[in-house]
Amino acid sequence: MKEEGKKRVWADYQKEIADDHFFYVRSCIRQSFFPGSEQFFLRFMRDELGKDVYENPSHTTCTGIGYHSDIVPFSTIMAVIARHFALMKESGYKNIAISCVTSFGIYTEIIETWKHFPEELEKTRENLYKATGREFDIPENMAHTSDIIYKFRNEIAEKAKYRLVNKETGAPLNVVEHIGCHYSKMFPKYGVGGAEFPNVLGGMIETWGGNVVDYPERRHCCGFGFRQYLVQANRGYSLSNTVKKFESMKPFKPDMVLTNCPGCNMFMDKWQYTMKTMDGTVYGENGESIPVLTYEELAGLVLGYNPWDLGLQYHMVQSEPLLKKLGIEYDSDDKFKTIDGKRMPVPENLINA
Amino acid sequence: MPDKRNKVTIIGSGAAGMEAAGMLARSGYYVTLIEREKETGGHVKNWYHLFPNSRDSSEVIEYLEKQIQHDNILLMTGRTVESFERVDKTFVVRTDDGRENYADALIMATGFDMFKSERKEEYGYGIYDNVITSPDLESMFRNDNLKRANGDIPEKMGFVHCVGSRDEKVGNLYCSKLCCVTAVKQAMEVKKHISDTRVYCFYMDMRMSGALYEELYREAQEKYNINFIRGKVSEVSENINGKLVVKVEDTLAGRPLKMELDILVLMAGIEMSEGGRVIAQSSGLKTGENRFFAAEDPHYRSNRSNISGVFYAGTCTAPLNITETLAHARSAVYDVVEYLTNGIK
Amino acid sequence: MINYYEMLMQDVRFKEGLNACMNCGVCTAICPAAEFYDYDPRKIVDTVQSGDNEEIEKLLKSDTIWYCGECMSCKTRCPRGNTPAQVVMSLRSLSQKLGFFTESEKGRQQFAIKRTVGENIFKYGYCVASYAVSPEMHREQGPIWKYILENSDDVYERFGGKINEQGEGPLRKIPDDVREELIKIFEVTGGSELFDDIEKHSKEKAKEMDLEFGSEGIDNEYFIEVFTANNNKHHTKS
Amino acid sequence: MEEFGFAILKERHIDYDANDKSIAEYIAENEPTFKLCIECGCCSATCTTGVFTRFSLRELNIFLKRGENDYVGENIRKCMLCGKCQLVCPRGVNTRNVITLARQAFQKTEENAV
Repeated sequence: MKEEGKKRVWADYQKEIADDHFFYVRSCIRQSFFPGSEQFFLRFMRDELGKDVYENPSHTTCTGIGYHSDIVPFSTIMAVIARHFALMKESGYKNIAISCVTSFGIYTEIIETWKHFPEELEKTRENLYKATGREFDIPENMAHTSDIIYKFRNEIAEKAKYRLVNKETGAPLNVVEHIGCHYSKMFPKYGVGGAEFPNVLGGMIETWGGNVVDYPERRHCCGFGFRQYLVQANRGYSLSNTVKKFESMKPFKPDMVLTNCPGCNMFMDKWQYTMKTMDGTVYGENGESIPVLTYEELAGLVLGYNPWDLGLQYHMVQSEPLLKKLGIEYDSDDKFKTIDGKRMPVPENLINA
Repeated sequence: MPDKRNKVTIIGSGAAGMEAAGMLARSGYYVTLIEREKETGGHVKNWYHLFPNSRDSSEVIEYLEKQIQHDNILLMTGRTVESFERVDKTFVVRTDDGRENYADALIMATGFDMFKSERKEEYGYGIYDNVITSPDLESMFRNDNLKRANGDIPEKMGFVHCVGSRDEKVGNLYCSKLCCVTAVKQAMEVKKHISDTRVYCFYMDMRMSGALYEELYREAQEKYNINFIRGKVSEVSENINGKLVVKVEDTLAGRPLKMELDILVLMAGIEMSEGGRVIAQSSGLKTGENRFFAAEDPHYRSNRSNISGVFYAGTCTAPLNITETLAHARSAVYDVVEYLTNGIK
Repeated sequence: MINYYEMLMQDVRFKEGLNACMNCGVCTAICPAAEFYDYDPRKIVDTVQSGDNEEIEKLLKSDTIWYCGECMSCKTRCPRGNTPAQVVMSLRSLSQKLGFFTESEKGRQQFAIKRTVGENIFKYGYCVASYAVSPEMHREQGPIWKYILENSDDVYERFGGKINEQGEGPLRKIPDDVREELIKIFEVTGGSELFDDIEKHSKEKAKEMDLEFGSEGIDNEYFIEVFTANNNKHHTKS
Repeated sequence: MEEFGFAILKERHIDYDANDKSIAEYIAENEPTFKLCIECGCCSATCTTGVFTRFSLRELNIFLKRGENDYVGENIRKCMLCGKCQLVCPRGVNTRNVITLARQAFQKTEENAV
């Protein structure tokens, strides 16, 4: 494998990422399953970098999950997105920071559609005005929040308390990155590094000392498939696609999986539990499962945040084996506590616990 | 009577340029042959054996070199033409060393560039060690060094047709025409080198549209047991053992197919040369949708350009094989002679 | 006579997603659905581009168009710049508009999605929210999910969550006037009409199948049927 | 083991390296014209059996070559050996002999299995 080849590809896909003044839109899945990740992003940007990141309480779902399970028409989602653009305009922001890959894909799809079919843009303006009386501008800069962490990856490395290195052996950790289909497969130019060798997560991993694993099913979908997961009868599709990925990465002995998309994260975490429960299969070493982290969680760990303030305890696959490899000291006692430090019950039957 | 002291400048000394130079010189014209590389011979010298009869390319090179050994020919290598300008009836040709060269007529024989296979990112050329291109394989043949990057003898090899051709993703809608037959020739040649290697060609259509090409295809199946799988390779990756994993739909079976290979050869297509493109832009020559020079008429004026006195020869107009290239060069010569004799555009 | 091809052409995604296909199979080769369902996106595109009305109608009534996971991996690779997934999305929209979706097991599932994700949008302003993901319907979420829901306030509070409060933060309550805006957008843009179409045709189908159909919610026979039914005929090797 | 209401599905792709191509090899050895097929479909188009069943010789050829033998084994006996396919084949494949050899090979495999 030749690293220069990848660098040449990355050079072709360097997107512009705004530096400050972001209009932040949350993700349905990330806020429900990984609320610590969104909190880290805001804390890091505001407190550590002193950036202006604004969250408008009136923003809603982008309806993307409904759109990709075909119960929301294209004209509807265009107007919902346009409403978010209207909120941006009203609050004086021009750069959007999107927490969800499905949303990000939809924003890119819609903006590209408006470029090729201006009549759709006009129709959307009319629809939004008719429904809400609002008017909007198209954002000047559009970034997924991982793009922003990627942009500041060197700042994170400078402040890092830990590197992605096995403390005992000194070897870089093997990290599998999973980008999420809707990040750049539709429009490679919107993704850092493009669609075939995306570098948005790889850049973080390498800057923070780890080794990126390239394995045959690297580009394969996690299997969410929207309706293929939402309806119980179809979940075999979703599970089987994740299994296909894990079977393929297993020989490379990954220490962790790093994800871009909150949905992928949830599936790669939960399907490992399902597989273990269904037929005892595990994909890590020593009978363990592989921790699956969001990029915010990983950035937080590298910076020395308390893992339990990042929300790692709320994954099905627990991350202690990884924390030990990294030499991160953690307080097990603090794991299941309220914000005021009150002890909560300890959940049972978690994996790697 | 033609004024044989007339001077013709030919840009590019590949097969077309050399053939045209020889003919003009032998007819009494003075020819300046400008070549940007150090050596003449163009792409032909990069191939080991040629389809359809497996002759050594050096025989063709030898023939071409013989053509340009003539006192009327001034060969200037290592010089790149940047632009030309027509001043009255004279062409001023400017090269990158700041020199000017004068001519009464011009032949563009700027040829083609091989498609840069790195641009098909999903095939991992330049990233995965055992993904190679068709010219890479030719040099392996010539050096008798058909091996994997780690020195192992390949047991299974694949050929991907249409790399950079018929593909909107890289901006090339056209068929490069020569790759199908090259793949078949190379597949057979692999078997000649290592008889028990298994060889697979992944194709969309087998475009064997030249004399004896279809026969070659049949021979590949019959005598060499080459396997043909109809489907465009979708992606290539590398597994833990360093084998390449290829994903394709076997469209005739209607099912996805996965296969491990030791070496994968990308049948790179051909594109308008960068040199030709620069001259087209600087000097006002028209190019077509496929970015090659656009002939004044595709049927009966395939050598004439939009500028009076400037003619095209060979693959700067479209993908052509060697036979066609030489014929096209000869017909360009006829147009030049007619132009210089009668002043006909 | 209805011309389905013409109807599909009304959909901007169809116009964008279908140029002339040359049946190279690059889409099927990497399609997650083709790997696990008896499914071939190449063939769908080929059938649609043939313009054969009868064949398109068969597709609109089939399970086939419901196998795609809309991952859009096909878009990256197509050498003709097609997006088979967008062709499928247009077929799905048309199938729902015409009521053909209830003809197939996979198509009928649209009702379950409407009653869950669809209702969530109106009720909460989110497609998905923790409190709307019940552990009973999502056993694969494992014990941690049950735990999170049982300790919801404490769990989310540690991360700035505000489940029943307005303002910033994860799972914050979407104000009523904002939800009203969303609903209004659905009304103006055809979203509510699609919801109504799904309800209407599903109700008819429930009657035909002799299953109880609740006018709302998921606690009815028809919902449970479409949410769980699997005739296991979707996966064949050849 | 817990019940989830769904199951892991088997991958549908042709796993070329894992498949057994010995039957195809046996046919090619004994009837070399088998290798000449270009999958044009003339045989299937003219096939009487194909009119009444899903039988397709073109498809069987492909599946044999890919080692998808189960499918071939299930279908190979549908052919009535009328030989019309042989008349129309532009590559001169001895189709009847291909089928006869395939049947023999399957018979042997079955016998060996017993």
